This record gives sequence, C-alpha cells and structure tokens, in this order.
Amino acid sequence: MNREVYKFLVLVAIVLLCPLAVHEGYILNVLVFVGIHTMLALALNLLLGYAGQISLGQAGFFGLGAYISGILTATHGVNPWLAMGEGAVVVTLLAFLIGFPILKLKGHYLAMATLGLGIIIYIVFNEAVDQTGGPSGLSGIPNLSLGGIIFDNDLKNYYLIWTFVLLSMGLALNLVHSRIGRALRAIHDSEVAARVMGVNARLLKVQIFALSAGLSAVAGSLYAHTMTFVAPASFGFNFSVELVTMVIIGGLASIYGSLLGAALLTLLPELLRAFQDYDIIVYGLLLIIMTMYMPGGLVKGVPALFSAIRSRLKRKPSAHA
Amino acid sequence: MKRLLLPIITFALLSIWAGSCLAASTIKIGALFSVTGPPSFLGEPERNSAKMVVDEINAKGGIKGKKLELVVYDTQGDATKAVQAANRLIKEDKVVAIIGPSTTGESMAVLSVAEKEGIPLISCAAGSKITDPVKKWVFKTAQNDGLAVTKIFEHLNKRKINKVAILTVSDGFGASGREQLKAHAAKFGIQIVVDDTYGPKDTDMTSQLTKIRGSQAQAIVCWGTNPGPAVIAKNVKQLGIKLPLYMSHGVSSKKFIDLAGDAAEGIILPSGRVIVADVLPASDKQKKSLVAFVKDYQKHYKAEGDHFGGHAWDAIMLLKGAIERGGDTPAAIRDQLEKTRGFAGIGGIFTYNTADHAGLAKDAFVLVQVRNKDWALVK
Amino acid sequence: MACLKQRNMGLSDQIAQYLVSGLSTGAIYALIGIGFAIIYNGTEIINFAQGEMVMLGGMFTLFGLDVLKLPLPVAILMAVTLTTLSGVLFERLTIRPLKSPTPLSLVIITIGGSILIRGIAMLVGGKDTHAIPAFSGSDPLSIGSATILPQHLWIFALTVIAIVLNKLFFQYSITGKAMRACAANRRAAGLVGIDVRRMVLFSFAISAGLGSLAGIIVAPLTMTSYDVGVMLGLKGFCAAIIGGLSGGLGTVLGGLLLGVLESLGAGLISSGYKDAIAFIILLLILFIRPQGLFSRAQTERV
Amino acid sequence: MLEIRGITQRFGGITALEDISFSVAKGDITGIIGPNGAGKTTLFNIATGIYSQTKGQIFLDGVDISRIPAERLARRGLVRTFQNIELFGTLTVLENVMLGLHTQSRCGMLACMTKMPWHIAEERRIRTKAMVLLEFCGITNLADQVAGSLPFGKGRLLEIARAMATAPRIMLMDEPAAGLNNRETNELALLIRKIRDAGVTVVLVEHDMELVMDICDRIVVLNLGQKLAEGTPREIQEHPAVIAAYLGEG
Repeated sequence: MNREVYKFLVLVAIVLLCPLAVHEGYILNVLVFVGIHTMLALALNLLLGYAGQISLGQAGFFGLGAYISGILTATHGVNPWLAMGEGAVVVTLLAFLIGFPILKLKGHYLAMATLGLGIIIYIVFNEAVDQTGGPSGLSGIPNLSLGGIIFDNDLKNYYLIWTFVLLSMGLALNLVHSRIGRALRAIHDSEVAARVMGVNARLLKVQIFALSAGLSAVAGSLYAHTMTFVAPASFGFNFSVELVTMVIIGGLASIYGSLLGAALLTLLPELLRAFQDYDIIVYGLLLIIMTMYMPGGLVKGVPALFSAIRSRLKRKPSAHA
Repeated sequence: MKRLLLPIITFALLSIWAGSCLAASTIKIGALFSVTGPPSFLGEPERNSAKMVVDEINAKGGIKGKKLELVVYDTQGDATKAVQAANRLIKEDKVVAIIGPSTTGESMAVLSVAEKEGIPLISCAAGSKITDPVKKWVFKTAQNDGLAVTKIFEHLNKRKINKVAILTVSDGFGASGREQLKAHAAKFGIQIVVDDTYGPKDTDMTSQLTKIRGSQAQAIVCWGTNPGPAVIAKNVKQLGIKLPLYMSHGVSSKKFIDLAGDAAEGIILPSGRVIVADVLPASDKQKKSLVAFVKDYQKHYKAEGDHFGGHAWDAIMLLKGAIERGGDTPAAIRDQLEKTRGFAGIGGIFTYNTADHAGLAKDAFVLVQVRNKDWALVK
Repeated sequence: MACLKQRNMGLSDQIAQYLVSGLSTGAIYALIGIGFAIIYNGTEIINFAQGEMVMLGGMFTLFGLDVLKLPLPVAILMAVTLTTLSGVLFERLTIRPLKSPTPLSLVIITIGGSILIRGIAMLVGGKDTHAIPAFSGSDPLSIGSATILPQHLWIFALTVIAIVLNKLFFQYSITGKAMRACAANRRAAGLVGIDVRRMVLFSFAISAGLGSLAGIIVAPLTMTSYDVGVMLGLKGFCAAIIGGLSGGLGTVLGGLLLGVLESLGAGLISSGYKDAIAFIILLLILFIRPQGLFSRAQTERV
Repeated sequence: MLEIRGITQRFGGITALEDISFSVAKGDITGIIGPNGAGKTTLFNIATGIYSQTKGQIFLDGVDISRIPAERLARRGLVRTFQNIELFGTLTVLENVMLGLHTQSRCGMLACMTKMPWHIAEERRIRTKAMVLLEFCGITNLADQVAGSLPFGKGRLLEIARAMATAPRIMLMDEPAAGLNNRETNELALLIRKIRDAGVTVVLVEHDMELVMDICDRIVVLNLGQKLAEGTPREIQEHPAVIAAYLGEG
C-alpha cells in the first residue's frame, strides 16, 4: 500500500517539475493534450481493463462533455465551472440509463452497439447546426478562470489540466484497490462465481460505464475551455479507436498504463511527422502487434522484455565458456 | 518494438536538429494541410502546390537573397491536430507566417492561436466567418462561398427561376454553402422549397431527389465535393429529373466529369478560372498566373492543377509579395499583406484592406457548364 | 412540360421510389452483411476488416481496368482472387498466431487490420475517388412509377446467387458442415477430427472473396476510393445483426429492411439523420432482440 | 427449508429435467446422486438463478426464489460451489474470501474513490473476518498467494471458505470431492460436517458414493432427468430401482 503512495508522489513531483525542464512552449502545449488524453484513456481503462467491457463510442461522451460545456458557456453565458459540472452530471446520467440495455450485450455485440452509439452522437453534433454550429464547429468558448487567474496560456492550462489528471488518477487508484475494484476483477475472472457471491455484476458494470462516461465528459469540458473551439471531427470513430489503442498500448487494467499509453500516442504523431502519410499504417500495425505480442501493454510487456533480454545475456557468457 | 522506436526517435531528433541549423539564412513558412483524412482532396493539392511554388521561388534565388523553407504538417481534418500543429509551427519551428488550414472548422480553431501569438495566418478554407468579422492576423485566399452562391442566383434570376431545391453535404463545406444559400435567397427573390442534406460517404441520394421531384422546385442546387455530387448527377439521370442542376465550385475539376460520366452533361457551376484557363481571353489579368500554374502542376505531379491547389499557390505568392515589400518579421508581413492591391492569382484578383481580409470580389468566379465532357464558359 | 408532370407526382409515387431505392441500397448492405455472417458462423469472429475487403474488390478492379487495361471480366476475376488472397494473408498473419483469442483482442486486431489495409490502399492507390463503368449501361429501367439502374439488377442477382450457394455449401458440402460444427463448438469439432484452423482460414477466404465481389458490383454505383469500405462495412454489419447473423435469408431481409427504412427516413423524416436512423435501429434490435429479427430465441446460457 | 416443486427444464428439444420435486430439511446434509447426464448440475444452476427453468418453482423458507437472479440469492443466504472450481484467478486467496464478504460491505463508488474513513474501517473489518474463515478451512498460510496458482485440492478449500464468507444458511456443493485424493476427501468430509455444525444446511451433488453414504442424512437419486428415489442412505442402498439403474452398473 505504501509503495502505491510513493509511486503516486513521485508522479506528482514529476508533473510539478516538468514545466521547469521544458523550455519549448510547444512541448508544454503537447503535454496539455497528453493530460486530456490521459484522463480519457483512464476513463476507458476503468471500463475496458477493469470491467472488461469494450466501448468504441468513448469519443462520443468526450464530445458531449465538450459540446455541453461549450454551448452553455458560449451561447448561454453560463459560468464555465458550472457548465463543466452540468456536462459531467448529464453525461453520467445518460450513460447510466443507456448502460442497462447496452451492457447486457457481450463481446462483438457490445463493440458494435457502443460504436453505433458513438456514431449517433457524432451525427447529432453535425446535424444540430443551430445548437452545435454543425461541421464548422462552435467558437467563442471562454477559458476557465479561478480567483482572478484566467487559464489562457499553455503553462496555466498545463497545471489546470494536470491537477485534474492527478486527481482522477488518485481517485481511480483508490477505486481499483477497494471492494469495488476487487469485485470488478472478480467479474473479469469469473462472472458466474462473482454473481453467486452476491456481486451485482450488471449494476457494477453500468456504474463503471457511467463513471467512465462522466470522467470523459469532464475531459471534454477541459478540452473545450482550453481550445476555446470545438468541431465534430475531433469526436469521431477514429478518435474512439485511438483511445482504445492508448489503453491497449499502455496496458489494460493499469492506471499508470493509461498515462503511458496516452503520452506515447500523443507524442508519437509528433515524432511520426517525419513519416507524414505513413502514420495511419503505423497505427494499424501498432494495434495488431501490441495485441498479438504484448497483450499486457507496455506496462507489463517492457519489464517482461527486459527480463527476457537479461536472461539471454546471462546465458551468453556461459555459451562462450 | 524497441528496435523500431529507437531509429524513429533518432530520425525525428535529427530532422529537428537539421531544421534548426538551417533556420538562420532562410525564411520559415508553416503550412497546415489536411493531407490525409476526409478533406484530403483539399490538403493534397494544396501541399503539392505550396511545395511546388516554394521550390520555384528558391530556384530563382529566393526572396531578397533568402531561401524559403516550407514546414508542412498534416492535420487530418481534425481541429485538435490542427491546433497542436499550429503551436508547434509557431513555438518550435518559429515560422513567420502560416498558410492553411484546409477546412473552415480547422481554420476557426487555429485562428485564435495565430491571433494570440501574433503570427499571420492565410487560411485556404472558404467559410466567410473566418475573416468576417475581420481578425487582425487572419487572411484567406479561398473565395467566400457567398460569392459562388451569388453567381448561381444571378443566373437563376436571368432564367426567371425562383423556386429551388438545395441539397448540401453534411460536412463543413456543405454546411457553409447551405448557410450562404439560405442567407442570400431572399435578396434575389428566390424561395428555397426543399432544403435537404446528404452524408459525405452516402452512395445513394435517390430518396432526397425523389422528394425534390415531388416538390415545386424549378432547379436543384447541390453543394458538395467529390464523390457525392457525381452520385447525385447519376441519380438525377436515373430518376429522369429534367430540372436544371447547379453544383458548387467544390467539384470544379476534371475529376468530377470523370466520375459522373454522361450524367455530368449540362451541369452548371461557379468556378475559379483555373479550369478554363486555356479558353480565357488574352486580356484576362489572371491568365498568366493560371496558365503557369496549370503547366507547372502538370509537369510536377502529372495531374490537373485545380483551384484548391490554387489557394495554396495564392497564399505563398501573397506572402512573397508582402515579404518583398516589407520584411520577414511576422508584424511586417501582416502589415504588408493588408496592403496587397490587385494581385492576380489563381483564385481571383486579391485586394486586401483593413476592413476586408478575404480580398476577392464576385468576379473571382465564372460560371461554367459541362459540355462534351469538358468545361465551357457560360456567357 | 416535364416540370408540370413531375409536379403532379403524388405521394404514393414518391413512396414507390423510396421503396425501390431502399430495396436496391438494401441489397448492397445484404451482400456485404452475408460476408460478416459467414466469418461469424465459421469462427464466431466479427471481422471489422470486412468492409476493407469490399473496398479492395473495387480498388483491385480499378487497378485491372486502368493500369493493366484488362477487360472487365478479367479484371473482376483478378480482383476477387487478389482480395481472397488478402483475406487469407490477413488470417494467417494476425488471427492464427493468436495464442489465446478473446472477443476483445479479436475486435481490436480486426480493427487494426482494417486501419492497416485502408492505409496501404491509400498510399498505393491514392486518395482520389474513381469511377468504374456500369456492367450493362446506365439507362434507367422503370418499375411502375419508380426507376432503377441495370446495375441494381446485377446486385439483386448476385445476392440471390450468394444466398443459394451459401445455403448449399453450408447445408450439403462436407467442408460447409465442418465449418458449422467449428462455430457451434470448436473443441468438439477438433475432437472429431476437423481441422479447426483450416476452417477458420476457409471462412476468411470465402468472406473476403464474397466481400470483394460485393465491392466490385456496387462500385459503378458508389464509386470507389480507399475509404469507401468504412460506412459500407458498418451498414453491412447492421444488416447482419438485424438478420441475426445468419448466412442466408435473415441477413438479406435485414439488409433490405435497413435500406428501406433509411430511404423512407431520408425521404420523409430527415435526410441528415439518415445514418443515425440506421444505427438507432441497430441499437434497438440489439437491446430488444439481440438474436436478430428473424431467428428464434435461444435459452441463455452463462 | 429448500423445496423443489415440479421443476422441468428443456433445452430446445431436449428435456434435461422432468417434474422434479423434493425438499431439504434445515440442518440436514442432503446428497443428490445419479449417473452422468442425470441433470444434477442443471438442477443446481436453476436453484442458483443461473438458468431459468421451463416450469416449476423453488422455495427457500417458503419464498419462491426460482426467478430471483443469482446475485440476489447470496443475500438471502443461498450459496454454491462449482464442479470445476470457479476461483478468481488473479485475486489473492485472501481477496477471494474478501469478495465473498462483498454483500456484507456497502461503501459506494464515491466512498471508495475518496477513501473515506468508514471505507478504511470497513476494509479492515472484512479483512479480519476473511482471515477467520481461512483459518476455518485451514488455509491461513496461503493468504497472500494468487488463487490461480493454487493446487486443486487447496483451491477447493478456498472455494468453500469463500462460500462460507457470504454467511449462508444453505450451501449447494457441486461435486466437492471431484479431483481430490483420499486424504483430501476425508478432510473434506470433516469440513462439511463442520459447516453443518456451524448451522448451514448442505446439499451436495456427488459421485463419490462412499462420501455420500458416510455424511448424508438424506439422499435423492436422479436418472435421465427424473427422480428415481429419495430416502436415508440405507433406504437408498436397498432401493431396487436404484440398484438396477445405478449401483448395479458399477
């Protein structure tokens, strides 16, 4: 338990000190997005990694949070913090209600249903032009502000968003180490046995689904207020797949894996810019290769790789002798 | 995995390092184009044209002895990626100006970055709200959709048609067109009797057209980019609809005629002059630019240069003019851009001023019609 | 005047056209849906890359026509062969090496595969949309007050042939029976001496071939480009789900129903929400009758 | 205490159980025996809410529980074990038992996420309780091992400890002796008696005749989905139909 606390404190320290080491304003800007993506990957990981339920519509909830916040503030002049709260509550409730029928489905059917849900939400963003501004987007969303500080540059946004990231990571860590996390892992191992032990598997899955949606909506709100602009193209099916990729690459059922996956996949395109058009292929390959050869993600895969290399290195000298 | 990652990182770092070494003696211009993703039909010719014209300028010795360096990032049509890339261009690549993005949505997202950082942005997207109201640092080269709409409505007036059906694609291009069609209709005494949309990936629009067939409409105006309008042209033929069919400048390239085949015959649309460059009278001010552009594009890319590429061509040439007149600092470029007068480019004749950062009048468009599988000017 | 005559068209004529249009679009969905169903019935895998097989069919045909200048039938034959090979390759390289496939890992791998295939197609074939000539002209045919194109007849014909062959294959051939056995109970099938892995490979080959054929035959209508498979694949999958993932009539009925509802929805309700209508139908069916509209309920086993 | 009344179960065209009725008295150990395919496990699955039966009812203390889903039966004091032990492989042994105590803890998602003091106290309480149960089954020393790595016999004990954690009034055991060696079976017999002495009514499906005859108070015999006989071990041993259909075979 104590080790967990130390690990987390180290992370907090890194996050706090990072801006000192990063001089380029641009990297700070990328780190802001890493933060938002971490929250989204974390939200999805709770569902995908811990509850074992796939969602290919996660971008929809992210978008709902962004749009609710955006419309309330830009069009109706609501306080941004209030709008964020409203977005989170509405999306959580919506997911809770839709969760009951949708989580009755399993495997491929669930994948397809969530995918459909995501597409429906995406279509609404595009078509409800009067509210959302349609395909060309919604602009004029104000920045968040707190006691006179307006979060309008990368440094301020960095601290704002990473506060949220650390908070949600902390909450998630607590959750997965509690009776609920235990029950989730149990459902993963044997749903029948968990139910016989009195675990209401369905309700739990729905709760996690709602929590995951709500957290995504908060991330959406933060996104809207840092970008001050939202457009539907950011919330399509591709982004849902990108989020799944983050979780898979980082590591299923690992809170820190979500951070790793989000960071890697947000920074990767920056590195891949040299490859221009080829990055779509790299994406596809990554998904396949990781699932095939490193199903535990980097969090579990890399240590395993290291120990494999180490054992091979150890063997080598003896071969020489 | 690890074996792959290392070369990638090394390569990326090297290219960044190489880039920063060059910086001193060159003028860096950033470009944001949707080279992949749904709007790649815009981004690809734009990137190609921009690269082509930058190479040409450099081959002729650059601007005032300094070479241009173009840094292109792909935005995939996604506003998030466009903003990230814009930040990178400004803060890491330290560009003095940015051309692009390709779509209105991305431009709306990026313009706040440009405004905040004080870097001139020349958008290649059509949406009129990009420069209306005028923003200090933001210009555009693509003709406003409103101009295209005006051109069509004038023609309708001439034919005494006052009831139209509009069929627009549900993406940024179509949404902007739909907005402008509705906004201008009353002014021309035109009534929109059917207002329908279709999805960018739809493959059958007979439902919408059947509804239009059953309505009072006397003409159909369709607003979209390939391949949707080609499907619509075919569907119109299938349903035996005899109403005049108007399209937008979104399909003003040979590609559209290839896709729609016979069904394209007789379709009228507003277009930049580029597709009819060779038949323009010699007195046309743009003719020289147009012919040069078309020829170069053909030489470099073995393909038809279209007016999307033209937007990027214009943007670079406008920058060139501004830098030649002023200097290569962002503020000087901005000030000089605003003083551009009568530059005859691909999209039209640009005249910017403090109240107008779009710079084109409605004569930027001509009406063309498909006749015998080719474009012909409508007089 | 033509305009006047058109103006007098009644609502019933309009609806007739909606139905005809819906049925012809629906047949496309059905044809693609059958591909999904075949893999599912042979392996219990939903192949998210099936849409890309449809795309490959069109793209390879285009390659044969434009680059190699082959006559249409030869180009089609080549496209089907190449796509089938792609399907086989995909299975060999990604599905077979999996040590412990779970529905989740299969979903992700096939999604990865679809992204990869699409990416390769984009790099090799470019981003443009291309037209493929109709098989037998494009002069519309009238059915009562509605019209369709000759190409639609090809689609209907291929759909009928596909169900019949499918039925014959799975009902009467040894391989077909073996594939059904694999889907019903992989272990048991293995125990009675069926080469399960070969059957999985077969399923992928057959559905890739069928998918490509579907892609080729719809290409003159939908045109073809590297990303045409995404939406067509999803719609095909909807059709298969509505039909209860049956390889035969169920999926066809599902596709036709989907096409008609979409067409009516676009014509009578809202064209912008046409795709939303399709997916709402999908969700409702999954919620209310996950076994599909046309098959009997089964006792749930946990 | 538990009453099975007219249970019939059909899968498609196959009738797995036909009109089965019998009842279990409080404090008894009742055995259900019968050849393979007799429908014993199906009956368990129905009683524990995993299948829903075609016809008939099941009463627990006079309340019809036959349509109550599995997860709610635990709260009513009915629990089961599985033929091929269904442990939570990635959880530790202790965590497995703590999961059995799930119904006796009630912190919600918010309390868990924010680590409220009452949540910490609750965790501590169920941890202590779980340790007691591990002791009851004699596997305290394995507490921190991952359950997936346990040998089969120990896994069986853990499954029983986990079932006991739900504070059951009646426990259904599906072939508890399957896969156990002689020594382990003897320990199991002792444990089952101990469970009964702790006030839990036991129903077990079992193939090991020696064990059944040794510990059961009453026995129900099923064959091909029908009830063949019911009675004390002695009555069953002498029942002609049972001898003919079942014991005779051996």
